[in-house]
Amino acid sequence: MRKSIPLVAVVSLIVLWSLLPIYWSLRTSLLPKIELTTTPLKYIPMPLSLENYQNLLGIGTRGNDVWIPLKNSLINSIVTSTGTTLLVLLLSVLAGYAFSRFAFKGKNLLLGTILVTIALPAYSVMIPLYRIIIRLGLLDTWVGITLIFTSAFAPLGVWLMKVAFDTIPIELEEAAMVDGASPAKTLLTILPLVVPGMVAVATLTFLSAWSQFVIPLVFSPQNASPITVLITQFVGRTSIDYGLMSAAGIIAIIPPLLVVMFLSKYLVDGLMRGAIKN
Amino acid sequence: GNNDKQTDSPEAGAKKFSGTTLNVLLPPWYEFSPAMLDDFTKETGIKVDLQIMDWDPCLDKIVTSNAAGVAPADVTVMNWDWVGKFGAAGWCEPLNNHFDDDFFEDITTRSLFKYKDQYIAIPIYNDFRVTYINKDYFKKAGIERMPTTPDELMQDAITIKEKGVCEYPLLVPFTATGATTTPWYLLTKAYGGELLSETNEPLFASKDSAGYKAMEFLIKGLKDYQVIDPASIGWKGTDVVDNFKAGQGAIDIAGWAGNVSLYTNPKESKIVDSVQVIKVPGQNGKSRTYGLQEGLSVPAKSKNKEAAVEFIRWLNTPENVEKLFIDKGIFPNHHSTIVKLANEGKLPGGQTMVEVLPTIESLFPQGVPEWNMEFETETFTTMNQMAKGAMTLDQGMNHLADTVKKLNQSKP
Amino acid sequence: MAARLVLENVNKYFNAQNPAVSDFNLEVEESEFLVLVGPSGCGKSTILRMVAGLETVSFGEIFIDDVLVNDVPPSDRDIAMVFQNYALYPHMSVYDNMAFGLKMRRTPRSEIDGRVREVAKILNLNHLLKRKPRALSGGERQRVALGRAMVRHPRIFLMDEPLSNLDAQLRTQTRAEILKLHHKLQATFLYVTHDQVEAMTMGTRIAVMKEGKIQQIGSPQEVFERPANMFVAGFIGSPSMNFLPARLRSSTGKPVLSVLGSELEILPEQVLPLKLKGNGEQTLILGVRPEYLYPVGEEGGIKCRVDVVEMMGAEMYLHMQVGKNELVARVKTDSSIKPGQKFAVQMDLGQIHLFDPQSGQSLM
Amino acid sequence: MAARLVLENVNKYFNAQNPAVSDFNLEVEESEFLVLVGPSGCGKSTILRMVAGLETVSFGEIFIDDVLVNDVPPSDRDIAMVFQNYALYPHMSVYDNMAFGLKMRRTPRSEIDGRVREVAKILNLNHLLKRKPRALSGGERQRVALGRAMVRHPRIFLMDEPLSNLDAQLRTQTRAEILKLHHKLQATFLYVTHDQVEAMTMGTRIAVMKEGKIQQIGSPQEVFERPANMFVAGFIGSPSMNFLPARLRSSTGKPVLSVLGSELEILPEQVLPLKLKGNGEQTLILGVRPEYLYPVGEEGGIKCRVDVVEMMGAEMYLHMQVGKNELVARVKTDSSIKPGQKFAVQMDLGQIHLFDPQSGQSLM
Amino acid sequence: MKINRTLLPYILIAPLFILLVLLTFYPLLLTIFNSLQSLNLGRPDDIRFVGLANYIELMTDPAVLNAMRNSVQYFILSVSIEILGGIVIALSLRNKFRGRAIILGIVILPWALPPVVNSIVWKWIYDPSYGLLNDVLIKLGMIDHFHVWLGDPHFSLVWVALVHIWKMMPLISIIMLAQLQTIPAELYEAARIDGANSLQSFRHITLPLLKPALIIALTLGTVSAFHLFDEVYVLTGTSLDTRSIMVQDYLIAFRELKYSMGMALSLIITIVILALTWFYNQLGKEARV
Ligand SMILES: Nc1ncnc2c1ncn2[C@@H]1O[C@H](COP(=O)(O)OP(=O)(O)OP(=O)(O)O)[C@@H](O)[C@H]1O
Ligand SMILES: Nc1ncnc2c1ncn2[C@@H]1O[C@H](COP(=O)(O)OP(=O)(O)OP(=O)(O)O)[C@@H](O)[C@H]1O
Ligand SMILES: [Mg+2]
Ligand SMILES: [Mg+2]
Repeated sequence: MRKSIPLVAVVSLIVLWSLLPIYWSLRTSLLPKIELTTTPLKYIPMPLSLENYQNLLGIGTRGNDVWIPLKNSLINSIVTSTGTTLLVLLLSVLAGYAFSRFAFKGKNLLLGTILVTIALPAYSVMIPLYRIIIRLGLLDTWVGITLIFTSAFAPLGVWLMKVAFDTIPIELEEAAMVDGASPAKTLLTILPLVVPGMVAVATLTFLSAWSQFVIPLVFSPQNASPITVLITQFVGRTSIDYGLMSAAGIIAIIPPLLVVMFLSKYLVDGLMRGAIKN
Repeated sequence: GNNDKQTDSPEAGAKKFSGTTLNVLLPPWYEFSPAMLDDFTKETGIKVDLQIMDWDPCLDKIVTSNAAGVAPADVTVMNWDWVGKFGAAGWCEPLNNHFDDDFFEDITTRSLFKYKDQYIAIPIYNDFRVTYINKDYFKKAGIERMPTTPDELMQDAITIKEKGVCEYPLLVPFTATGATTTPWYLLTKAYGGELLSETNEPLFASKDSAGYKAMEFLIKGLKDYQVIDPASIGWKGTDVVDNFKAGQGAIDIAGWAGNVSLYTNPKESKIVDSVQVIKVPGQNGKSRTYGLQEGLSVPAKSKNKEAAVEFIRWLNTPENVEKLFIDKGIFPNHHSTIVKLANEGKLPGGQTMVEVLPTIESLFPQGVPEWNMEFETETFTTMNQMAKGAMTLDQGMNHLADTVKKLNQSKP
Repeated sequence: MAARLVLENVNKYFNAQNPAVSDFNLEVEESEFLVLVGPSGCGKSTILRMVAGLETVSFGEIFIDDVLVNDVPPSDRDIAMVFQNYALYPHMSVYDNMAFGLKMRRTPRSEIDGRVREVAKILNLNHLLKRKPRALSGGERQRVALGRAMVRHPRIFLMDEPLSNLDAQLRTQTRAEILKLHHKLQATFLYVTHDQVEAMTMGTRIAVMKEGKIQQIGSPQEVFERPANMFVAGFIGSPSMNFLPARLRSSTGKPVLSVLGSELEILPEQVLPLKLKGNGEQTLILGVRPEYLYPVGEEGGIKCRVDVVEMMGAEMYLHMQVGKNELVARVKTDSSIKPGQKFAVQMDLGQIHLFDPQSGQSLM
Repeated sequence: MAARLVLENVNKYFNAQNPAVSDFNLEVEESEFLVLVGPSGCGKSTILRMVAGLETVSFGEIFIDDVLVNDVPPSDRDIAMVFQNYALYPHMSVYDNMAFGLKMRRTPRSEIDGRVREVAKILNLNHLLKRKPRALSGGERQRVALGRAMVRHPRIFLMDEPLSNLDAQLRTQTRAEILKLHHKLQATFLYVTHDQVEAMTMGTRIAVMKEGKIQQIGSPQEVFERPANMFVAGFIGSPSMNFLPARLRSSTGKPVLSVLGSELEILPEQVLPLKLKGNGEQTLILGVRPEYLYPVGEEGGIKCRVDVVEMMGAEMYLHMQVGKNELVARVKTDSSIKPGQKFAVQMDLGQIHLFDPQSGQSLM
Repeated sequence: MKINRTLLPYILIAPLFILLVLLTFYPLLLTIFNSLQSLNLGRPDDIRFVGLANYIELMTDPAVLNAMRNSVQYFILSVSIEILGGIVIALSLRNKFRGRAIILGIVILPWALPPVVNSIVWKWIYDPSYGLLNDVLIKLGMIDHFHVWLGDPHFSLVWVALVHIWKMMPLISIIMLAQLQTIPAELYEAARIDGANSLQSFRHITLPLLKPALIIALTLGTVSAFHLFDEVYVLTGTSLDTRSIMVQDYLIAFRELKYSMGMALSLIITIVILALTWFYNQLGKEARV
């Protein structure tokens, strides 16, 4: 209990650090445009203006102009991010397990090759990749963008899963094998133990996919274009609609926030350890 | 579902293009209303798929696609300063064959998109610069007469500052982004000179050149007279607009012509009643300005060139040109339309705009150098350095001159 | 249902220098209950793990029912195993831990439930079925580990010290249950223990190991009564057998052992199997278990001084000093015996062992 | 250096219904070696963990040297502990595992080295010092866990079944080393074991627990000879004490026990302490240890039939049937006794126990 | 035990590997090949094989060297702060307390913010006239006049780095947190008995067992620092003081259209990152768990 005072302080600091910029953005989205450039600064959005949100949600002066593309791009973002997350989870659990638990020829080379791709800048493969995606007929499709994201994020996932499997005592798998579990069943049996690792992979992947900009910009410019790309379109030639962009940004972080809050329960409920008492 | 609608259409063209979908890639300020596009579909049977992207991404997309040998869209935006590069790369369909001479005749700014005798784009946005002033501040500082030369303008700014009317009267951006170059380019013209010679040699190196004086104007304004906000080091073009409309400055020296409507919109602006548009003050009172035209081009790899041409043609009908101006503030290129609008008093800024229009020049009368994009990047980066004090005026100008020389060497 | 298990020349090297198991030969007959004993680190668990297929065999061959299984994965060997460190699934309840092996084998649900509950009852786990292993005491965990094996009906059971964390009562009870299971299923058991009682009462045969090698295999009574060498003699039985230097003379026809100054006449039959070098004197090691030493008052035996008295309840261990040698005797509790006391000790001459002082091999 | 440890009314609730420990009172004197025994799951580890400060005390108070330590963190209690599940640091070598506690206390390097090597030698770990725990056998791990405590010189040692995975020889040897350590440091020991021998030989006192409560505390011999109730009587001693229904009559002045049809005359002194209800007949439970049952040929005692014979080497356990009751006798090995045989059994009347059939409390 | 069933591991890796071959390795090979040519997107017909000429030219280009220097500064700044902050965050969130899931969600939020929005958020913080930072610092009396944070030639890089750190820290924290969960509580118990205080437990138990995650976090921090683009480009454009190596690469490949040169530079960046991460792994091997 005595420890909780510094802990509360640190946690508050962390929350402040994470939240303050976002709060500021929320403030920006809730102020009438003209109030953004008045001094003294308004720390609280008064007068409150819901105009940006009304416009975004199709109940404002701009009708459905913004709402329809917003809705579509949100759907695109959700579909591609979720798809990527599931695919990355699948691939990285399988490969991570293989790299952690099996001895096989070329293992280090294979692992090295896969991990090296983490260091590649997106630009370095963009143009050849563009040709490939077009040849596959996947340009501007959910499948195309999901596959590209997957190829970009799975290597990190593999690494995280390998490390997660490495920390599980081998005895548990041994027990499963002796009990007659097939390799697939064995993997399934210990899977609950790597849930924190999987949640980390899922969170990382979902959020990375969610905030991608350059790749979807080039590879899914329109039909499959995500919210990140849409937001840039609120930039005008002579003025940037900061309020609208901020509001869209706030809306854009709601789905990932929900995902993270849902997943975080599993991230912190480690099964390997009991609670540490103070 | 599409076919049903199109059979309803009485137009002849509907048959030829029926079922065609036209991809159009444009920056946000061209976000045509669905109703307008529906009209086009009704007329021609062509369905328009409009992709809107911010300016930089737009360029990235166009470059990536073209480099990959794929059309980024069937119609794309084209900037005046990409002409050299895109023309050389052969990424654009020459449009001469698709439009007759009469068509070009009416477009005053057509030559900006000419590459080796071929029109590789049709102008759409006739962007040029004017000067906006906040006449209340001028009045408060006791200045009655509007400035007509750059030096007068500077003097007025100093007076306004000294009188305590406004801390930083002169608004210019100094970030390392595109908009930063505009005031220098414009002032170079205003000082009666050019940036580059016929052979693309730098003309701004010597201290008495227009280019040098223009830069001196800006840097001294910032450093010596302190009439420019030091914050402008972080300003982009839009920040200048935002500050001006918030009443945070007295002079928007290189303002978009289209901003009149913005500055006079009470929902956006605090200076509705005090803003005034004037011609860009020029040496000896001779105002000059240059156009930053945007056009529409058809990528060479497009598979729907006919339909694309049809779309461009449709946008250039007099009704639509006028409509684009009224709805979206896209300043027309068509001489006939400008005259018509001026006559009907629909041109904001009224008389001034009409007077300015004939003075619009090309920044590079000799044609846009192929390396213009590099030069522009180097220019705004250097201006940003000078503004921050990381380079002196002379160092900066010499560096820019050297850059041009180097670029000339490397690109035969 | 049972299987014959054969290990032929099995070796296991974890590192190049010291094999954990070397040249290990063992035949476990169908339905046999073979107990593996040996000091800590001698390779017992390693043997079990190799039989289970969890550890590769460095050299040698393992056969189950005459099929070479070196490359058969554990899941296909039809064995159940109790791990020394339990290896419970931390995320599963006790019930699920126990049911797991049956589920893997697609046993019908109702049967799983029946068997798990039955075994849980036997092991006194029924009130814990819903708990996670984390919330169990050490002994409870061990019982779950045991239960996980006991619900299954495999051809071979491998058990690695399955009762080490249980108290005496529970251990006796569970021992009986394991034997019952063995009787019922007639499966083959390979059972590691360090508990004398378990080893003696459960095994049809005992294999005594040392440093990765087998020292002796035989029925419990055989190993106890006729240890092959000093190591086995010392290892089996607690307290350990007493070893004393002795000289054997048989010149007069009657063999006489001289031990610590006493002369003991032994029966000629006892030295009959001895390959005596010549018929002169011979140096030997005499072994006698603490149970077969009796204090006999002041005189008439080996004279000792009581050093330490360990009270064990109904009996006690006397640690006695004879010159530089120590002798331990296990006797009924007699509160009159005190440390420091001196008296003579006799040994049951029918229960002595003679060993070669060099090789340590039994001479009988 | 030693400390007095007092637990006052200590309770531990993991869940609201069943306390793991309840109303636990214990005083461990300075330099005492107190052994805690009890069936699996009775709360022994929980007690140790509360004393160590690893588990919060639900109610009650723990004092070390009269200082209330309920809220003192473990690192400030100056204790060393051997965990039942070892809790070795997987990333440290054996050496580092053992040295860690000393390092944390800023012991000079050379001293650390000396102590670690000394203890490693005692525990036969010296060849393993560079290994990681993962590469150790079960018993080796346990010895490392023990060594980690033994290198330290704290005021209190807590040991939770520290020898359970060792073979008999090593156990005897290590037991002696722990006692030596106790003697040398004069620290206070709280020692959990399920091993009869350890409990009897090591403890200055034994505390017998059941379901979180203390049943009896006393010297080993006391607990063995005068168990407070049937539970203690049955728990201490292996094989377990035999319990038989009996009737006591003392009308004639001479108390007579009738057990299973036999009439046994006992000394009046034995029933003197009994609070006999009236002087009529009384139903009792008679307890007698297997060691005090003797087969006496065909007649002259309780008539039994041998059911099972367990050979233990030098002795054997006879499981016998008397009507519906079972009797176990522990006798010297006699190969003539076979299952199915019938004979009479006598008991040492000086070694019987009488219990109240309702409360189970000893009546003596 | 390592199972040596020959085919299974390959089967497990195959799906991922096929995907990578198609979408990463094959394009990468083309890129490597292109980097040895003189491909200029503006003049697609003029392609020659030039060997390492692009690489050599890049290594001597002052603009590239300047950008590389900036990127190294970003790298040092952000990796050190991210790792430290990540550990602090992970440690403070490892224990149960009420509302932890919500706080975890909040902590991760910055990373969910689309890059464009992120830079807008910070524009309104750094803004010289209407920014939060100036206002707060003035109110706290820590500065006496408004600063142009992003216009300062010496410190603008730090401010940009801060934005990047803000966005990256959640990722690092999550990785650490996931690893922390796998450390058995009993080890801490043993350490406390052994007399270790919190700091010593951290040093001797947490840190060594956190190492795999630490290496991943270091690697990711390094990769993202060298890949830094959006924050720089949106906040300060191409300014020399903050221009990162990726911005330089972008300018070369997509503005000057010197494609081969751009690809060569992106490969150089890759190699630098790989060299650093190789170094981390060597460090990590010293004391493998
Ligand atoms: N974390 C926990 N949560 C719930 N119940 C627990 C927990 N830990 C222990 N218990 C229960 O508390 C009781 C006492 O446990 P403890 O570990 O003290 O037993 P023990 O006497 O050490 O037994 P053993 O000899 O088997 O180790 C047991 O019934 C056990 O199931
Ligand atoms: N993974 C390993 N790497 C290296 N050596 C090992 C490994 N596992 C075990 N050993 C060594 O092999 C020997 C035999 O170990 P094993 O576990 O079979 O012993 P054991 O007979 O089961 O002992 P115990 O009774 O202590 O459990 C020991 O000396 C041990 O240190
Ligand atoms: Mg073992
Ligand atoms: Mg316990």
